[in-house]
Amino acid sequence: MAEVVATNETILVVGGGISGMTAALEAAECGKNVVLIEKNPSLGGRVSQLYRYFPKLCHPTCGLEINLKRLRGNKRIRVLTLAEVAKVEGKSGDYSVTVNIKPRYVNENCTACGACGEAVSAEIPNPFNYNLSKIKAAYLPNAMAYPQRFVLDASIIGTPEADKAKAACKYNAIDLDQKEEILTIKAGAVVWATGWKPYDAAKIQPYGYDRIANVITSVEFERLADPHGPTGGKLLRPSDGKEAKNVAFIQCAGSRDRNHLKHCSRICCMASLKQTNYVTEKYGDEGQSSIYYIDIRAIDRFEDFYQKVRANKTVKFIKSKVANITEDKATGNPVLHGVDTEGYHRYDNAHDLVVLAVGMEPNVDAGKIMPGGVVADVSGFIDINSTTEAVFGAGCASNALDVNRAVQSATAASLRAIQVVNRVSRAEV
Amino acid sequence: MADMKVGAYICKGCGIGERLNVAQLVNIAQKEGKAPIAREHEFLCNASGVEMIKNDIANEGVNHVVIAACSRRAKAETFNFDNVAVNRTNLREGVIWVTPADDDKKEIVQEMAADYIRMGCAEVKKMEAPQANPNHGNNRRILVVGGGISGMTAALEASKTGYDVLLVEKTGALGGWAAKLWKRVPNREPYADPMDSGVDAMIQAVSGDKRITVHLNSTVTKTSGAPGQFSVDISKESGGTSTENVGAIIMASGFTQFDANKLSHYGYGKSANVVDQAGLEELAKKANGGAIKRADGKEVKSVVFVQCAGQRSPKEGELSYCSGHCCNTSIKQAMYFKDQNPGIDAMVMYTDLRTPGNGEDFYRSAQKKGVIFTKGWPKEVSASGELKFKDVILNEEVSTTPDLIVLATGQIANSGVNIDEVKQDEPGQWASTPQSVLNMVYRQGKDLPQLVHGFNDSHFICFPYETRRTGIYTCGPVRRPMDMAQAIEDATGATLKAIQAVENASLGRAAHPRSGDLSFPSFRKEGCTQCKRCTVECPFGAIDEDEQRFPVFNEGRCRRCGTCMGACPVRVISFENYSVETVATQIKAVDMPDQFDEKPRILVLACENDAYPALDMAAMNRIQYSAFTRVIPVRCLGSVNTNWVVESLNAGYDGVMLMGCQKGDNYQCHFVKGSELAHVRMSKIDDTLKGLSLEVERVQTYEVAITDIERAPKLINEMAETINKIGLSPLKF
Amino acid sequence: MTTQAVEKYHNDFLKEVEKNVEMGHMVKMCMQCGVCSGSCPLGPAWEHPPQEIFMMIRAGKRDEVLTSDSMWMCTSCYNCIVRCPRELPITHIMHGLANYAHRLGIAPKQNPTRRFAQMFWKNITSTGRVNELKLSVGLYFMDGIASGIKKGLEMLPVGLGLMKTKRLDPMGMVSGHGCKGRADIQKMIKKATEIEDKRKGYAA
Amino acid sequence: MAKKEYSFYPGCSSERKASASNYMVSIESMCKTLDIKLNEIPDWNCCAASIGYAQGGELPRHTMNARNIALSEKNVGNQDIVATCAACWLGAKESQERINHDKTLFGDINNILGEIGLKYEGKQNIRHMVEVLIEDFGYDELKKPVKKPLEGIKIAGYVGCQTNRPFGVHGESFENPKYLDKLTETMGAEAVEKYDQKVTCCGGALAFSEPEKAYVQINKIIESAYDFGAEMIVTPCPVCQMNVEVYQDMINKKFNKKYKIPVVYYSQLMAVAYGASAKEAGLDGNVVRATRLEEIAAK
Repeated sequence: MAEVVATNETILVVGGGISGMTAALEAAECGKNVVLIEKNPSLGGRVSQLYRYFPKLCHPTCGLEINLKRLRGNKRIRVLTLAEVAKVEGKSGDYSVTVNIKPRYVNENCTACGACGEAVSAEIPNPFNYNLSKIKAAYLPNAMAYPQRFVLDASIIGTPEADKAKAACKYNAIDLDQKEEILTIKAGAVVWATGWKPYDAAKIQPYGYDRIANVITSVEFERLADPHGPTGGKLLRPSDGKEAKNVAFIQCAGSRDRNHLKHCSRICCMASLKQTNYVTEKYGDEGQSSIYYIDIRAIDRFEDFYQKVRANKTVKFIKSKVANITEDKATGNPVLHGVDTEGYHRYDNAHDLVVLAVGMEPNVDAGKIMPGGVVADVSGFIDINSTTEAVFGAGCASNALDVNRAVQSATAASLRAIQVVNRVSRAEV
Repeated sequence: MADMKVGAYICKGCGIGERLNVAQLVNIAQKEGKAPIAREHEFLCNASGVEMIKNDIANEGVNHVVIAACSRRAKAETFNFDNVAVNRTNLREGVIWVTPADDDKKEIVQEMAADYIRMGCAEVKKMEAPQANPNHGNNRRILVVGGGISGMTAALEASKTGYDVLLVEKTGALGGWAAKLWKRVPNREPYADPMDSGVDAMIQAVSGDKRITVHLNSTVTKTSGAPGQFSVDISKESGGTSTENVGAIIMASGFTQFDANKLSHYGYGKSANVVDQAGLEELAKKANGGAIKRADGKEVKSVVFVQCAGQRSPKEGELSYCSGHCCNTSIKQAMYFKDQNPGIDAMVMYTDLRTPGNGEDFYRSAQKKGVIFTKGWPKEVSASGELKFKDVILNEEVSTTPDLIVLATGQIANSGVNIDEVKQDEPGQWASTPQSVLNMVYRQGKDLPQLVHGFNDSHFICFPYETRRTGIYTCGPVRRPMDMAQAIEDATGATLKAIQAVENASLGRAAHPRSGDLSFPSFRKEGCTQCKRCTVECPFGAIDEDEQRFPVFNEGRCRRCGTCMGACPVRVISFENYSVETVATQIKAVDMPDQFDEKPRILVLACENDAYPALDMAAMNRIQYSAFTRVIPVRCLGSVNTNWVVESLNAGYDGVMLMGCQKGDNYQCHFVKGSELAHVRMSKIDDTLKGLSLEVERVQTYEVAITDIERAPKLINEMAETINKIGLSPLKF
Repeated sequence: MTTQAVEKYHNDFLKEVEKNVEMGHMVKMCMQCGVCSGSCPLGPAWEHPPQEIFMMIRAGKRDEVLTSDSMWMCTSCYNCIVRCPRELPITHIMHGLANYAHRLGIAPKQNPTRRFAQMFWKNITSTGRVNELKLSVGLYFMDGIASGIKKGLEMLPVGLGLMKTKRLDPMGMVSGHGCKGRADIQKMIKKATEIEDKRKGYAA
Repeated sequence: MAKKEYSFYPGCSSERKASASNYMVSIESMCKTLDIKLNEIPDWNCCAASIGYAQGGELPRHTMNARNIALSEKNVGNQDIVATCAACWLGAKESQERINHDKTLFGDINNILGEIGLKYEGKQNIRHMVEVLIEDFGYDELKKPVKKPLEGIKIAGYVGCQTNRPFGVHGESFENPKYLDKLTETMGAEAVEKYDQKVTCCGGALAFSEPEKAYVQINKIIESAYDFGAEMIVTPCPVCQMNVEVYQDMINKKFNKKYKIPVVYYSQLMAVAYGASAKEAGLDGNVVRATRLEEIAAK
């Protein structure tokens, strides 16, 4: 399946989220050949799981559609999904990258007609919804999925369920014999855009994410707010499916904390400010949001957005790092305990739902990419100023960034990669 | 070009064959669509199907292809044929997935499919495979305006990529604001101490770079042309102007420090004890690592930094935004004192301390060095230098009298003239303006449009570099307030975009968002009435006017949205593969039932970027809408010519729906103004409707987001319901 | 020890704390999040919770801090320490402030914890080990005989319960436990106190 | 030779006729079963606990602990120091950590100890008994000697503060440590897993000086145990044990309650499960008698 033509003038982009897609597209639109690899079955990354962006409150899929259109129309980009880098060897201008490709069990014949999904009855937790719902084990990852091709979950391979899927496909698109493949790809430069992961909220023990049903994370809240998410866009809390009208947002959940992530994740203040809008969007004046914060970091023009939220009377701001959360036994309401530090006021505030604005952890193990050559800062982000290899960190693999800045970073990384392959091609002329 | 030969290929896969009478569709393609070759295929997107089409192109002379299968958003790479006009007729997402499979609906569903075949064949005949704009430039040199950190970064990065650079700097030296700094905020581990700004090394690198030509004491006094072929006048302060050609422009004109004299309540200008951050840099430079002294010579033993001075302020004349860098800058400056003498008292008074990312390390480092941070709201500074403030934590009105108070004031963009406020000179009477950065000879104004607060930022979250002037990119604090690290990253990205612009220009193709589009607008001058709508409405300022007020198209600047085409009352503007004709012919191709058939027809003109994908995804979720609907995707709602609406009403359509992106401040239109303009144009359609004795409800314009997967079909069904209520159009015959 | 007037929002008092208070050098690291204040089990009993005390130190509120009985409310539960995002050893700083205030003689005289702690120290340093009976009796009688008897009577059931289960030695006033090397212990404490007093400027 | 040997720091409350003397009794029984030999530090002294701070400065307090550590080094320097009392463990461990990371302090300490002929190195691990049980034995090993599973007893695991914070038991959460529940279950009893006051402070030494404030805490701790159906509370700390047990009558008066819930040590559970008599398990030392345990012990 995977025949990949690549030379030392090719740019390899690792990660198919918004940063990786941007880096790949920008390079390709400068006339460079690109291989874009993504570990999930489809492109789009974490932003595609967001309901809206701050500060415009527009939808991430809108930009994704444009990027996919650019991608579909550009013959210079080769996309490999379910692919992960195992090893990078060589030197600037001449890398050889080993890539493992997991079987999809569905080949290019797939038309995304959906017949296999109908035939299969087994369900798996839906990762697109952070496992808050289930999806058939033969599935299209989401409506915007690219490639628009189904996936068979490995858990049904070798079971009658897989046979049912195969029998349902008229186009000979299901190939149950696919095996993991190992490819070696040549590249002159690499853009590393593997993005971020939400900090494991269970580690923030005082907040009881692992014990209190109605304590959820900000990324999960995005899925709740999304009309195409697990609750059909209703803000239903996990314990009893009741509408959550009084929502608390806890900032720095894992960030700016020597016990967890010591960096500031930059986006969380804005994300929570945005999410208060979801509460207002659903309930108007009946909704109630409370933001518990240390500093509201609405940098530069984002200040406009902050001031707008400040003007919303249903949103309260409490300068306080919440000490801990307990659960009211009778109602299941999380109760927040702490001190409002502006003048010292103690509180024990009950809310319907608590959203932890979880921090951004780089989804990178820089030390393993090219030990010594690719350098991470102490938070684990790729430090472009100290990295000596032509492996360029981009987006949230290189810093805690909002989408806009991640795209800027990816564009810059793309240019750095182009410089390397241009040097190679000039040398070869 | 050879004679036109249409090949229509109808797929039977994914249930199309079961749901529709494909033989009849083939027949329609042949008879009504006049497709000499019309074939059906069990599974068109597989190798044999594609081979069949390729074979017809190669051996049968087919050069206009109708693929009647799935949506244009599916299998795009599979049905990608060079040098032929291709129509994607959407029978899957457009017909069988949005209609019921019931037997009693079979007839109307088949009619829907048949109409789409007719429309597809009609459209493809009006299309030509686009050939690149022949009037393109090949200049690959990059002009960088501004010699600060951003501009120097851009110049060096472009050079490193192999491109020549012209760097124009207004002052007599490179370095900009950064050259005035004693030290900079660190950009690497351990993010603990101020570090050398690196400006000198950068200036040397620029000066020694053979690809970079530097013009000091110079400004740009005229910019004209288009990507790949800009012409710029560079004028020296001492007089003398040279004209240079460049392919793309990077505007890195930086910022001006907010005038602290406006902050007299903080004692600036009144008390020698008060400086702004720039003033402190001066003092620090003068101290050169020794004790920092005030202007009056007193050694500073205690210092207070007042954050957000004249910023984040609702007050008239002050800045409402946050300048982003100032918290880190004050931390750095506090370290100037602490590093020199740990005994000095240094306090930063803030509302929200904003040190994102690794800035948190820098903050901690300052605390470790003994810098004190107080959440406080400053009230005023007396002439004696007493700072009154509210300690927000202790909830007290208090005061302190340090030796020095540093005001952290904000950045104001050097964005040139505000073209929304200043009218452009008339053609033939154009003259340069000293306030302007680029002095563009563009119909729509001398500088880039400003977004907000005077910054030339992009509005797009996903596409920060998309300025509204193709081939001209901003970076650094002229785009939005920022620090040095961000400016360097930003300038590097902008350099890529400039390089991309010249590469695209040299191939005569479009830039984002219709990247790679080879089509370009052309107009019939004979028909033009010089109404100027196209020149005014083009969101990208691509169209100038000659002295007779005829439009002058600069294809290289064009983004191919078709807003001009939608604007043109006399329909003289068109693209090879997208024109008033390509859509009008589809509208006409629909087989209009007569008045007594009780089969209404609803025309939906849907933006291909958002509304059309929303309808597609509705189909993927099997959400149904009226089978009386006929959807035509458009490049942007801005390209919708009201003539299409009038034509369709005359043709007997019972309802017309326009679906575009969100407009207004938070517009989501990829072409900035397209949706807005369409709404304005359509607001005037009511008179037309009344003139035709039609109910105004028959024509509606909507803002539809790509996520409106449930709502878009619902809107269609509501229109069907409305028509049901008000009855079919009387204009059928 | 100098007790100069403190200029508000200058760092004199902070510097004094850094020099003389256990872990005082960490006070400046506080970022006013308040997690310590919210985590304290006796929180409501604090007139000034820890994070506020840190701000008061920076603001130069020397007397208000040192005469406060807030620090004396610390139960040494360490909740604040483990939750502090800046790793301030808050428990120790509170102990340190209390100790400092006590040593300066400006700690609240009547604060029962201060008196108990003082007694405790005397108790353990005299023999090297705790004499629980002496300690409790001392505690009840610290406000004089009358109130001591009253408290003693109140607590009598508790004491009896412990005695009945052989967990309190009724003879403890006279017998009691102790280290053999109590002289060594006293010597070493004396020396340690000397060194510390000298270093912190308490020495006469 | 015993299976495992440790240098042992029993602490003041463990002494005969002191408040945790019954804890010590049960520890002895438990260790016998597990074949643990505890080598008591000769002439150990008080750890200065966390209330010594008012009069005792930093250095004197660290000196107290340093003496114990130095004595241990001299006696059995190759063995880990084990404490059964939470405060003793914490005090010693904290001093060790501070001294080892502060060169001045290290120098001071040796200077002082030198005067009484001791030397401090600080190389031994200082561990709480529960760490020994969990890490050196493990739940499976601890289950093996169980002769009389404590079937049917619902026990709330009250961990308290000082075994839990700031050091805690490796792998356990500060907010929701589970080791007591696991030990309880290992002994065949039923752990009240939802018990939500397991790390609430009992007031510590302030139960003496600020009893009213401590009672509020203790009330919470007991109330939740009742709410979740516990018949007994188990704890690893002498201060917790005493505060939660002996003031129940006072609290009943103050809050109008009818508490009478036994508060036992984990070692008492273990001793009984391992077949010890009530006396061997120190059950006669409980003010609120743990009758269910006594019944099992009597079987």
